[in-house]
Amino acid sequence: MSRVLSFADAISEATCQALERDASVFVMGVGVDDSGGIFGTTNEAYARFGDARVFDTPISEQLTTGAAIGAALCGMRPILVHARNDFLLLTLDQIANHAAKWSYMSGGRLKCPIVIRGIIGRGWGQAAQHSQSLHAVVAHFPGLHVLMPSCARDAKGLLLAALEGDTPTVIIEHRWSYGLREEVPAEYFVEPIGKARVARVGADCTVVAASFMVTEALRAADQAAALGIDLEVIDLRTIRPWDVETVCASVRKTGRLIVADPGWGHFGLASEVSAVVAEREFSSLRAAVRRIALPDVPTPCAPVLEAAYYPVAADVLRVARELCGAELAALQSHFVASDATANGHAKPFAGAF
Amino acid sequence: MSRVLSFADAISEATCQALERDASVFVMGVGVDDSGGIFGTTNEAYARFGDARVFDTPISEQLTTGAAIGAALCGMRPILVHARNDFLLLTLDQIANHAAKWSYMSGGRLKCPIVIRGIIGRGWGQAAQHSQSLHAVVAHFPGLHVLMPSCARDAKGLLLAALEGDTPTVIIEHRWSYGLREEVPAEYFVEPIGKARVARVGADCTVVAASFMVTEALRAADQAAALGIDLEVIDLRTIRPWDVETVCASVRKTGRLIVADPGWGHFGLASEVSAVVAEREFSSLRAAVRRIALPDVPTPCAPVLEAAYYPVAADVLRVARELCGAELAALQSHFVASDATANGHAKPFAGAF
Amino acid sequence: MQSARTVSLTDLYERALLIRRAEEAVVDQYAEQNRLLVEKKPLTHAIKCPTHMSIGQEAAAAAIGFALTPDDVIFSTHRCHGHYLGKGGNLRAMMAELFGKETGCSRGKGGSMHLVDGAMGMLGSSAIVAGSVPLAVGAALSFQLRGLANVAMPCLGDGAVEQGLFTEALNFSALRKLPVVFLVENNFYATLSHVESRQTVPIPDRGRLFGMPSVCVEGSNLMKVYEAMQELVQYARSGRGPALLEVQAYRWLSHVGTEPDTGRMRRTADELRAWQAKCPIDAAERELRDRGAGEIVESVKARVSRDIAEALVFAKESEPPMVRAMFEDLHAESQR
Amino acid sequence: MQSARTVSLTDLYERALLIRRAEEAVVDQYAEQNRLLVEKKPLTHAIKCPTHMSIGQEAAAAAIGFALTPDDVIFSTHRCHGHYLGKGGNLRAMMAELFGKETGCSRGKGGSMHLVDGAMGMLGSSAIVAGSVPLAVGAALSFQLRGLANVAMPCLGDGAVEQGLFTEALNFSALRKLPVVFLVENNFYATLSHVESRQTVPIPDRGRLFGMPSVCVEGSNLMKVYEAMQELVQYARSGRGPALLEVQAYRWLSHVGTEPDTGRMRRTADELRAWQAKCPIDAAERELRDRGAGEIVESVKARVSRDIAEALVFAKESEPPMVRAMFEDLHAESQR
Ligand SMILES: Cc1ncc(C[n+]2csc(CCOP(=O)(O)OP(=O)(O)O)c2C)c(N)n1
Ligand SMILES: Cc1ncc(C[n+]2csc(CCOP(=O)(O)OP(=O)(O)O)c2C)c(N)n1
Ligand SMILES: [Mg+2]
Ligand SMILES: [Mg+2]
Repeated sequence: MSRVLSFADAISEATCQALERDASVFVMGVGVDDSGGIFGTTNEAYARFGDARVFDTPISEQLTTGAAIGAALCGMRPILVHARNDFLLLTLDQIANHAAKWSYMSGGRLKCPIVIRGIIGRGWGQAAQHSQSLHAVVAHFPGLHVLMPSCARDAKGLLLAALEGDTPTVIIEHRWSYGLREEVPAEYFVEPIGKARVARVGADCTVVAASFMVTEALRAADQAAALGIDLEVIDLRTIRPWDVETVCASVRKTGRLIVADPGWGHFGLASEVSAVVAEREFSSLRAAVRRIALPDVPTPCAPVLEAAYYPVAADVLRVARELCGAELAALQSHFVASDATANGHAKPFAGAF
Repeated sequence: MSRVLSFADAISEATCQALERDASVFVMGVGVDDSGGIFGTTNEAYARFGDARVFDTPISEQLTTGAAIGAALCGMRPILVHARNDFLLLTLDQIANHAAKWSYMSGGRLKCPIVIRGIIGRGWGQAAQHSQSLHAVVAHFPGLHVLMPSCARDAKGLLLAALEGDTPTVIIEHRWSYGLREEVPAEYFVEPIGKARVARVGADCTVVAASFMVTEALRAADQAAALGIDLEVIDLRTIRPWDVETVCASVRKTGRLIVADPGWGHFGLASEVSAVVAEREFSSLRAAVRRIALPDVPTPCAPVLEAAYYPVAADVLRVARELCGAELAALQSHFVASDATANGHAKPFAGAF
Repeated sequence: MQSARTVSLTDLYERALLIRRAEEAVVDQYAEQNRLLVEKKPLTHAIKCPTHMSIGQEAAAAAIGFALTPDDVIFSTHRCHGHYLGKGGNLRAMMAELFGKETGCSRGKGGSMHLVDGAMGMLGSSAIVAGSVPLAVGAALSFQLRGLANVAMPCLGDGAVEQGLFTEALNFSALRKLPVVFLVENNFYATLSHVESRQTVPIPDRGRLFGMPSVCVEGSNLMKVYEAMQELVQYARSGRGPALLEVQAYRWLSHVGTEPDTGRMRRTADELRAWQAKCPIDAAERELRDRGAGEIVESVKARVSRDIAEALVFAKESEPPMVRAMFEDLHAESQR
Repeated sequence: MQSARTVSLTDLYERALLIRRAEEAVVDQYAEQNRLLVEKKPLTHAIKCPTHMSIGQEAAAAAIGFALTPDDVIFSTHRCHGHYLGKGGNLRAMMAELFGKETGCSRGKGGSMHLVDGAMGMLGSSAIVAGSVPLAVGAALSFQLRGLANVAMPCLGDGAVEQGLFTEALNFSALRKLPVVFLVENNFYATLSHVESRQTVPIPDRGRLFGMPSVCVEGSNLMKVYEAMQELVQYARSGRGPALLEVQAYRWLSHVGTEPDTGRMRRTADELRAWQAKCPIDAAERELRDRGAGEIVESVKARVSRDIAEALVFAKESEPPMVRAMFEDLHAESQR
C-alpha cells in the first residue's frame, strides 16, 4: 500500500517502523522529544515509544556522537539527530577519526552501525552558521556512507537502509524538502545505498543533482522541455559511495553534464562528480562539464542577498542552454528566485526559523 | 643573504623573525615548549622568547583554537600549532563556523588573523588517526586561506605572509618535508599567497602537486626526462585560493594534466583541480585529467600495507607515461616504494616517532 | 559611559527599558508583518531573520554596560539583542541589521544572531551554542599578553554549560588567571528542554571547582545584578583571575520568534506569571516612583520611545545592500 | 576468569608481571632492531609502529581483568598494551599486531595504538586524546537501554581530563546514572608537560562535582588498586551511577618509544627513582615471598616468560597481510 506522504512524515514513519522492528534502534539528540519534534520527524516516535527509546540530550554533541558510536559497538543502532548539519563540525573528530575508522582499525572485528541525521537550513536569514550543506566535508572520509535523499520515498527507504547496514552513515536532509509530498509505500522497505535514481529520462544533457537541487533541476527540466531541450535528471541520493556507473552511462548517452550541488563549489560534490566523469568519459563529453554550486562566501542574512545567494532552476536552465547551444533568449524572466513558498513548504515562513 | 636550511629550520626561523618584528605575534599549542619543539620548529622560539610569547597549553584544542580567534579579534596574531593536522577535526567548528565566518558575519568590521599549523604524519605505522592530510576538508570553507608549502623557502615565506595577512590561515606541513634542505633567504621575506610555483618547466604534461607530492613529482620528472618525457611540475603552495591561472596556462601549453594529491581522492584537491581545469581548458586538454591520490581507505599500520598505501614518484611516472603514450616498458623496476630514508629525513626512523 | 562607581538605578532602568522596548518593537514589527502576510500584502522593510527575544532577562544585559568599560569586550549568543544594547551598541545599526540593511551593524550580513559593535567592545555573537565562549577567553588572553587591565565577558546560556568547551574555558582561564567573567544567564530552558533534565550540578559549582568566585543572583533586581557583576569584574580586572556570574531569569517569550510558548512542554502559565511578577523593570520603576522620581521615569520612557521610533525609521528608510555586497567582507578588506 | 571476590595477590601479580614482561619484550625487540639498523642489516619481523609503554603503571591495568567481567567493556588510549592484557586480551594476537601481521588482533591494520579484543570486551583504543571516552559512555548507555548489569570503563590519562569531552561524559553519565567507571591514570605528564602546568583541580574533584564517588589511589600496591576499582565497579554495576578512579603512577620510559626520557624538562632522575622504589610488581613479589609463596612467584615468572617467548615466536612466524587486505575491513564485512 502506498499513500501520499510528506518528506518529513516519511522520515517519521521510517523511524517508527525501525523502532518497532528492531529493539536495538533508538533515537537521541537535542530536542528530539520537543513538541516540534525536529520539524515533525521525531515527535510521533517520541509519543509512541517514550523516552526509553527516544530521548533528549544535553547540548554536548561531541559526547552524544561518541556515545552513539560506543552503543553501536555494543550492538545498538542509534539514530542521532541534529536540527542543523552545521553542528556536525563539532563532532567531526568523533565521526571521521572514530566512527569512520573503527572497523578498519580493528581489522573488521568491530562494526559501528550509527545513523546521524543533520538538516540543511535555508531561508529567513538564518545566516552563515545555520545554513551550510556540509556533505562534501563528511564524504571526504572513507569508512562512512553519506546519503542525501531528495524526495519522500527515498527519505524513508534510505533511512531504513542505513539502519539495516553496518556502516556509519550520515544522512543530510534539506529543510526545504520537508514539505515535498509523493506516494510512499506504507510498509517497511529499503532503497539501495550507492545507487542513483534517474529522476527524469532525457537525451540532450545530463543533470546530476543532490538534495534540494534535484527539485530545482526537475523544475528546470520542465521548462527546458517546453523549449525543446531534453534534460536527464539524476538524483545521486548517495554521496558516498556515489553511483559512478549510472552517471557515466547517462553521460555516454547525452554527451553533456551539469552537476548541481547544494553546497559550495570548492572541494565539493560538483567538483568530485565532474572530475570522475571527465576522467572516465573524456571521449563521450561533447563539452566541458559545468558545475552549479553556492557562491564562494558564507550565507548572508539580508533578504536581498539571501535571495541572490542560492542557485535555482533558472541557473540550471541557463547553463543547460549554454551547453546545448539552444536559442532561448529572454527566458530568464519566466523564473523568479525560489522562495520558501515555492519550494515545498506547506505555508510561507511568517516568522523566525 | 641566503643559506641552506632545512624545512623545519625555515619554519623555526620564520617564527622567530615574526616574534621579533611584531609584538602581537605569539605561539601556542600542545608541546610547543617541549624540548622536541614540534619537530624542531618551535624550540628556538621558546628558547629566545620564553613562555610569555611561546607557551604550552592544556590538551583542549577546541578552546585553544577559539582563544586564538578571540585574541586575533583583539589585535593579536597567534600561531597555533598541532603536531598532527588530524587534531584539526576537533576544532573544525571553531575554524569553519567561527574564524572563517567572523569577518563576513560582521560585514567586514572585524578581522581574525590567526595562523594554525598542522602537520601530516606519515610512516612507521602511525596508522589511521595520525597520518591524514586534511587540507581538502579545511579548504572547502570560504573565509580561510589554506597553505601547503613543499620546500624550505616557501615554508618560511608563506608562514610570514600568513602572519602579515588578515585572513585566518591553516598551514598544513608534511612531516616528510621537514628534512628537505635548500637555499633560504636569511632576511624576512614573504611569498605571495594564492600564487603557484612552477617548480620545473616542461612541455609534455603538467603535473600539479601539493606538499610532499611535489617532491615525488620532481623525482618522477627527473626519471621521465631521462626517457624523453618533459614534465612541467607546478607546486600549488596555496590550496585555497589556488592559482587557477598558472595551472591553466600550463595546461594550455602541455595539453595534459596530472594532479598529485597527498590526501584522499574523493572530494579532494585532485578532484577540485581536475574539475576546474576541465571546465576552463576543455578544448586545450588532449586527454582526460588524471588524478593521483591515496587509496580510499584509512591508513593501515602494517609495514607492507603502509608501503603500498602511499603513491610515489613511480605512480606519477606511470600515469605520465600512459598520458603521453610513450614506450617506457620495464621502467617501474627503477623505483622502489619511497621510504623515510629516501624522502628527506636526515636519518632513518629507528623507533617510534 | 558612566563610571562604574556612580551608576544609579535610573541608569540601569533606562538601559533595561531600552532593551525591553527595542525587543517589543521587534515583536510589534513581526505582528505587523504577519498581518500583512495574512492579508497577502507585500512585505517591504520586513525583519526576515530568526529573532531570539530576551524579554524578562534584561537585568544582566543592562548591567554589562556599567560594570564593564567600553574597552572591555563581550561576546554573545543567538540571543544577543540585550547584550549588544547593554554594552552600548548602536541602536539604529541594530535595527537596520534586523531589517537586513546596508547600514546595519553587520552590513546586513549577520542579522539578529550576529550583532557586532567593535567600537563599543561587542565583538560578535555565535549561533553555535558555546561557540563564542573561547573567543572571550582569547580576548582575555590578549589583554594579559599586552598587560592591559581589561576584562572579557562571554555571555552564555545555561545550555552552553553542557558543551565541554565551556569547561575547557574554565580550566584555561583559571590556569592562566585570565581576566574573564563568565556570565551565564540561566533561563532554565534550552529551547524547550529544562535545565534539570540536562544538568545535575548548580552552575556556580562549576566555577568554584576551578577556584573562581562564582555567584548566583536572580535577575529581578537591576541594582543587585549590577553590583554582583561589578564586584566580579573588579576581581577579574585586578588580575586575580576569572570569575563566574549566574543570573537566573525567565524568558517570557518562546525560544525563537515573538510569540509566547506557554503551555509547551514544562513551560506553565504559573511559571511565567511568577516570573512576570518579578519583572526587574517594573520593580525598578516602582522603586524610582517610590523614591519620588516619577518624573524621571516619564522622561526616560519618553527618551527610550523616541530613540526606538527613530531607529525604526532609520532602519526602514535605509537601503538594502547591493547584491554585489554578497562577495565583499569575506576577508575584512573593508576594515573600518 | 577469576570471580571478583576470590582474586588473590598472586593473580594480580601474574597479570601485572605479564604486562611488564610483554612491554620489556617490546623494549628488547626495539633494542635489537636498533642494533641491526646501526649495523645496516635488514629488519625482518620488526615492530614498526609507535609504542607507548606503560612500564611502572601496571597496577590499574592488572586490576581491570579482575574487577570487571569479560562482558564488561573497556576502551583505551594510545597507551593501551596494559589495558588490553589486563582485560584478558590475547597476548599472541597483540604481539602479532605490533609486528604488523595478519594474525594480529587488528589484522595489522591498527598497530600498537589500536588493540582490540572483542571477545574479552576490549573494544578498542583511540590515539586522539579523550577520543574513546564517549565510546565507553555509549557502551554503558547500551547496557542501560538493554537492562544489562554490565559496566563500561574508559581508560584515560591525566591529559584527557583537559578535553571538554571528558566533562561532557561526566555530566551525561551522571545525568543518566550510567554504569561507567572512569579510570584516570595520572602519570603526571602529558608527553613532557606536567599536570600542574595544565590543570588546577585534583582529578577526583571533577567526578565529585557530578556527585559520583571519586577515589584516588597510588598505583604502587596491586591489591589496593584492585580493591578500590572493585568497589567502584560494584557501585556502578548496582545501578547507582558512574564513578571515577584516579590511579597515580609514574611512567618509567619516555612518552613514546622504548628509551627513558629522564632529564628532559621536569622529569628528574630523583622523580624516577622515587617511583621505581614503589614498583607495584616488586612490592607484590616481596609480599608473596614474605608470605612464603616464593615458589609460586617462580612458577608465575616461568609461565609468563614462556608465554611471552611463545607469543614472540608466533608473532614473528606469522605472515604479514596480503597487500589486497589494505582494501578490506573498511565496512566490517569480514565481521567475525
Ligand atoms: C552546538 C549547537 N547545538 C544546538 C543548537 C540549537 N540551539 C540553538 S539555541 C539552543 C538552546 C540554547 O540554550 P541556552 O544556552 O540555555 O540559551 P537560551 O536559548 O536559553 O538563551 C539550541 C539547542 C545550536 N545552535 N548549536
Ligand atoms: C587530541 C589530541 N591532542 C594531542 C595529541 C598528542 N598527544 C598524544 S599522547 C599525548 C599526551 C597524553 O597525555 P595523557 O592523557 O596524560 O596520557 P599519557 O600519555 O600520559 O598516558 C598527546 C598530547 C593527541 N594524540 N590527540
Ligand atoms: Mg537557556
Ligand atoms: Mg599522562
